[in-house]
Amino acid sequence: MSTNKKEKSTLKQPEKQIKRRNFLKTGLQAAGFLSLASVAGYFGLKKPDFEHPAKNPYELGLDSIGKIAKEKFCDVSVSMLKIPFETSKALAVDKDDNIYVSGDKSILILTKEGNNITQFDTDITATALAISNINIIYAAFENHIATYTNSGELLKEWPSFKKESYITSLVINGSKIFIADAELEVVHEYDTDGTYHRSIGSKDKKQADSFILPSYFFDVALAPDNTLWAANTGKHKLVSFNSDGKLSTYWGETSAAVEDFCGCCNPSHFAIMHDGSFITAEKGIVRVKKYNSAGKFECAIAGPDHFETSSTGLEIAINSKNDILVLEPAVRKIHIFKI
Amino acid sequence: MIDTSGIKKLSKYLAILSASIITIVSIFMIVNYVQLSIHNPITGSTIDNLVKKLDSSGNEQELREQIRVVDLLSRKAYFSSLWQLKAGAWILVGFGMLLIVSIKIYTQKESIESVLIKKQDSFWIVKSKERKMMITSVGTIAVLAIIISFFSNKYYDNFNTVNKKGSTILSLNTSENNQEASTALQGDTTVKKVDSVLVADFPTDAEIKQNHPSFRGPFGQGINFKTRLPISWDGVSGKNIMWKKPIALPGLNSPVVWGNNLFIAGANATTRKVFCYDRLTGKLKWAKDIKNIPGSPSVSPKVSNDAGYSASGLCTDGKRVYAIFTTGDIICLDNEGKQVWAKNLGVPSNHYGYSSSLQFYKDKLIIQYDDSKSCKLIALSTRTGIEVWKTKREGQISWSSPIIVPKGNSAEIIVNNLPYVACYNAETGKEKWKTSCLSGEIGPSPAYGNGMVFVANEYAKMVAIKSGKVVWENFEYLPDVSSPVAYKDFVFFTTSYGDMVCINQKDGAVLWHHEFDNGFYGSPVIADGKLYAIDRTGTTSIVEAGKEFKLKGQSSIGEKSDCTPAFANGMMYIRGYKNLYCIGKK
Amino acid sequence: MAKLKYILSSFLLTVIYQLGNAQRFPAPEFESGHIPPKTQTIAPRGLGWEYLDVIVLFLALSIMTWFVLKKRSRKGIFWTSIFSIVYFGIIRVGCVCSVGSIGNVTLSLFQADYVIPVTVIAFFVLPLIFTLLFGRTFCAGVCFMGAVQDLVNIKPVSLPSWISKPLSAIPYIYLTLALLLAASGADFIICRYDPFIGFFRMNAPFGMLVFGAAILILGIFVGRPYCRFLCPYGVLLSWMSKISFWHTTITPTACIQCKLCDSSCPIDAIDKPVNMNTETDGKGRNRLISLIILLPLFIFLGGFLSSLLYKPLSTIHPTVKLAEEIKWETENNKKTESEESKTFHASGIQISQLFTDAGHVQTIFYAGTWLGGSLLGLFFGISLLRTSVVRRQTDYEPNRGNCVSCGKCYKYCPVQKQVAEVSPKTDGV
Amino acid sequence: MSENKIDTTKPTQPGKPIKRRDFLKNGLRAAAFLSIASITGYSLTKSMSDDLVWQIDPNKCVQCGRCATTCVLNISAVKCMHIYKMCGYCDLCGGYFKPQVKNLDTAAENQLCPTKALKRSFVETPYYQYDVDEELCNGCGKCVKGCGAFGNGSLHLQINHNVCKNCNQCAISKVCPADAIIRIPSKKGYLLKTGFQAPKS
Repeated sequence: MSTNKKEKSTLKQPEKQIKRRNFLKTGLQAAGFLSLASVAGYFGLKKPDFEHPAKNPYELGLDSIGKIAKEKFCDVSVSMLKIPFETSKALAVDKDDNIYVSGDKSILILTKEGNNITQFDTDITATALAISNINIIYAAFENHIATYTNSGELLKEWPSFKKESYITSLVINGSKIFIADAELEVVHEYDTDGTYHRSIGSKDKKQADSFILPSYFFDVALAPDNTLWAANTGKHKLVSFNSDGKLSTYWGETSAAVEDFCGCCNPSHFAIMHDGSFITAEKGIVRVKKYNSAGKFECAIAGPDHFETSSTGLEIAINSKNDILVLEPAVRKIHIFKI
Repeated sequence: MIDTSGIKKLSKYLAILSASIITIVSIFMIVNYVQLSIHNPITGSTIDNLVKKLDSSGNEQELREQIRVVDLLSRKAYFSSLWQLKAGAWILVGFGMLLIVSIKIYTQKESIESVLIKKQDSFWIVKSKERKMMITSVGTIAVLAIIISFFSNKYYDNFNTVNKKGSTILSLNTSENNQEASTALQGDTTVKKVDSVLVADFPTDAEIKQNHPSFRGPFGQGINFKTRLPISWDGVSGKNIMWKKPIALPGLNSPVVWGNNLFIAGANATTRKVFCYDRLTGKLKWAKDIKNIPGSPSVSPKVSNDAGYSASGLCTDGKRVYAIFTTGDIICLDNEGKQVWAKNLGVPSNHYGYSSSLQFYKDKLIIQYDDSKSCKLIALSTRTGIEVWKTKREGQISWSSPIIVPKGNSAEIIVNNLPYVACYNAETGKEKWKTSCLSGEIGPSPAYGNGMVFVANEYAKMVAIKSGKVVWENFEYLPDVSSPVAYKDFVFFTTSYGDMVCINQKDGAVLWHHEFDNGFYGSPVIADGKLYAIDRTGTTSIVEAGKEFKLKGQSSIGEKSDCTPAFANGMMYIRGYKNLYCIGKK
Repeated sequence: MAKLKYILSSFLLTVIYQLGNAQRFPAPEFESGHIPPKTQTIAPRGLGWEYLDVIVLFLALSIMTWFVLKKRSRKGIFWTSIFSIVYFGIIRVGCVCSVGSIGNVTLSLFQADYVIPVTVIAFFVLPLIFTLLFGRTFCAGVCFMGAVQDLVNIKPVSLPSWISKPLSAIPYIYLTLALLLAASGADFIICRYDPFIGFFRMNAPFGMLVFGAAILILGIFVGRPYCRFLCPYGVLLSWMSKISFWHTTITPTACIQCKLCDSSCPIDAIDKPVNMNTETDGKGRNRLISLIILLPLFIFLGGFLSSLLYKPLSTIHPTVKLAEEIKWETENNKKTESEESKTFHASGIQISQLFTDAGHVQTIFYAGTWLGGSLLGLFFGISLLRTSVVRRQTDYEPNRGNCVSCGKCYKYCPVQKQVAEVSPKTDGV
Repeated sequence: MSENKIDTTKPTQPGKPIKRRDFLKNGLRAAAFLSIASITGYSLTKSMSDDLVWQIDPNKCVQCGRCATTCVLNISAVKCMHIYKMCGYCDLCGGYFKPQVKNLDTAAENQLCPTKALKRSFVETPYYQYDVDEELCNGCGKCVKGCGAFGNGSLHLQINHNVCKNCNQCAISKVCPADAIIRIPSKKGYLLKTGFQAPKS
């Protein structure tokens, strides 16, 4: 399409104009190239800096919360027993230190070394276990209680409580048995043969001796002096009752600090050692801690790093040698801490 | 005339006014913005520090007061500055419009004639200028591109799968790096977490379920977790056949799939090979000749046609693939087909030919090594091939394969032989329980579901076992070659006589039974909620895995097959006697 | 990629999940009979608007076309553009616009799991079709970005072509980049770097506001800087316009060579009369031939050079970015405290998995840069060719590719005036 | 692409070239029409009549705080939403109080929310109700994190359709470390967390 004939004359401009235009032109060129160069420089010479990533201005420093300072740990030796259950609920030990675990609709009895003695099936998984001095197994199944021999045959089915009752813990005191009912938010006091005495914990939530239990975590235990202790998890307190069921003492503070209890329904479980000091287990921030008999924090036994983050319901039992048995259902293990 | 000039004056002043306002406002806004970005009162650390002080120093009331004041002020500052920005924006818009309008009026020309026609360079001069300019600018861009690439390629890694150079190195060192890294990253979390949560040298259960790592799919249980699977195809007409490739060497092992790799093995009396295909294209990525392994016999022991020289299924953990042959050769190759390790486990004396498939658990390769002399269960380290544990088992030879039952952080291995069904701890190899209930020549592998183990064999019985105790027995129909599969509340199996049977897990009652024309050797598998069973003629019957017999479809690859299909999402892989088929939806 | 996406999930929430959806705190039963309120949610935006937009777009296009081709009335064009600023800009806050819809359409072509709303397709297609029929009447003012620039263009200065020509290569580069990034699912850069949207939202990242303001200020003197030197959609439209069935003309009937419209066009889109036979012997032809021969070289070089950049480009894609970071971690055996790395490690995905995903992305970029680059090379070659080609032209005519049919030249044409006086009903085409 | 080469002026030379040119032009027009049609057709096969809106997948969200910082709006369109039926109405609320809080009152030093958008009101012992003031909420996600860590996770971030400009390319979606910001059909409305059943009664 192009052709090659002589070119027609073009108009000539005065010198000045040309100069100016050339000047302008070069200037513009320079500018353009500079801008390009700077862009290129930015992309080409920009080194990805992973050392100092952008911080989140709204960071909520959670990582620090779970952490427990090294010096706050007591020196314990840890061992472990594996248990076969997908889901295990209750843990107990008898006077010969045999271990009773309920899970997967059965009750398993192990020697303290963890060897299988017997295992027998139940209609539903027992929600609480207690072993009498004559080795009778008291097992709670949500809203009723049954007793078995340690070889597994059923002795007696108690008449069930209120249908919606949910028993989370049992403790035997000689001829009496205390039954923690998380649904009714009271502790029933029965004779071991099944006759009802009284219910501890008033219905009126204004009262100091009322239990506030947002969820099914409600543990009871017996101190060496046979006073009944219960976990008022909604108030983050441990409360004790005298022999006629009146509130006597309590302790426990609310905060995320290691000395106190926080989150929902803590301490979810606890047990009392032979010297009267308390072992508490918490969920949310999963940790097991030791308090002296006056409720003063002594030391942490195991922190969140020791357990699955998701672990709830760390059942605790103390055997005759003051070993602390902690059932961690999530990993099918019983941790044994020796202090 | 005067009138217009008056308007013009006005507009001029307006223009100046609005222009100045705009500049002022925008300056304010910029300052405001800069302040906000330098110190955002909301994210500022002042309050946090005060609160820390408060926590440390008991309960000082005035400190509390101070905090409250600071908090109030900061929030005020934050919101008011945001409000200012908004207001400023509106002001700018308003005056911007005013400015435009007024200037428009001011610069309005009386008449068009006043346009001056500026002199111009002639056409060609202009063009040549353009040309020069274009070339220079494009040239600079090119140069800059080169500079950038020169610098940047130092910083950026190459994950590209096309650029051969980078890829192999990468895939090798990642496997190493991961572990160091993940352990290094650990900090004070416990070892338990290192291998479960953070990446170690083996895949998570979730990943295993996303692939088809071994005979009968994840954990060898015969249940696949894939969806959108084909229901109808035809090997002859090529309907829904994505690709079809001839297989160089015969073998009855079923394909295994991980990511885009598909592995099969083939062998005859003298040569043994492992093949890796690109499962999408069907391209043969590599074929590895398995030879000069110390202790390997020159000629493979005699085998029957029903077993062949390569009946044992391979398994892969995504990084490496493992294969075992009738010679007792076991080899581990990486995804590029390079040998990682290999050994001979001692030539098995087996009158049909060794045919148990491989399984793996975490970093252990599980081998059921039964022959006429002894039965062993062996675990080798997947990375090194070094023996981790070895358990001698009572009983006699079998041809079945182990299955893995994951139990949280641990797992159980369930194995058949004559006459026992036994359960072993995958970590230690310790026997958990053992039940004697089988007889005959054990072909079928166990099945597992709802906490129960289901085993059966011809001339024996079907047994359901829960933690070592027999729950029920059934003698009505019995599988002989193919393995049962437990799914939902049912157990399905097929026989070499063409029976397909569904049994109730609860009580062992036969829920339904259907007789097909041809017998089954390949094991039926559950995929996408349906039962896929290939008969000896290569016809796959797809049956709904439910309490009624519902035939969803029957399709043939048009060639004999005694294998079990492998699955990937939307795809299905069948090994015929001669060809490998990829079936999908075209 | 998909795998990555669905596995990634917050650590804390996985915690709750591990609890098997068991609630830590059960819902309380209130003795006081307090009824927990329902979670307040505002009804999702109605579909009505989206379809109304399409209808309005269609009408605006038709009216604009009518004004441009039939009525030849600048006033009409002006007011239509004002309308579209008000409707699409201020009322509908500019999303989605035809320019941005390129991203959605591309993504729908390349990413299997992306479903694209019909309305967006309409927004993409309607202007193209109109332009193919009647020229860039869309740009005239239906596109609110164009309209805004038209509005602010108070003191037009004509740019010498040796500036505007090279600059007008930018849209091609921009388009290629946008397509590449959209196709790989990395980003819709067209939408993200839309300079004007911030004004209509009364809200934008600081940088974007500055950019927008700069363009507007520049726009006071230089006609439609965004349309000419950035707009990627304009590239497609100019292709359509070049071969459009009808196109507006400066003069309603015959040009009388009065030269009055010579510098009337704010975007220098008027081709001046050229009589051929003006280049000195041989030169032109030889150059032409050599350029034609060089064309393949340009194509190759374009592809090669841009393929050099595929790695830095690919880091725009989040997966590759993450992979980079994790690679750095594995090499230095330490954890970057970034949210990305935290989330990744919490998700428990195999590092190798991430790397393969990143690999796939980079593969796309590698191919994409080659393809796009070679196209750019081709365009460059062609535009060089066109500087060595002359076409005889006797009249002043709009350059079909560049003319946005804004109708500013009409009033400069005496013929138009006459016709208008003679018969108000003028025939434009 | 090769349109570029095409001569677009009114043909003035006589005879053949005109025809050729017109022929070529028509060919190109046809090509253009075809390509538009095919692209449209293909994308139509993957189209839907509904429109897309941006939402946060609450199960992916990691509360990185970028919703507050990257939204194109000055106060982010991402707001904290309270799923009341999931709430435990706790006194010690992980979303309301600073983690180390000592005394549980509404004093500024105890509150977590930087803009104090989370309101606490007493219901009955031991229950308190928590409400979000969306005017003040800037979607920083602090309370969400707290609630997820210590409570039921009944608070979660979500994009408020009323505030969101529904940008074609959500700025946050590109910086979200968890790919939690996704497009969903507008008739689906909101991706709210679904409350799970309480174990009690």
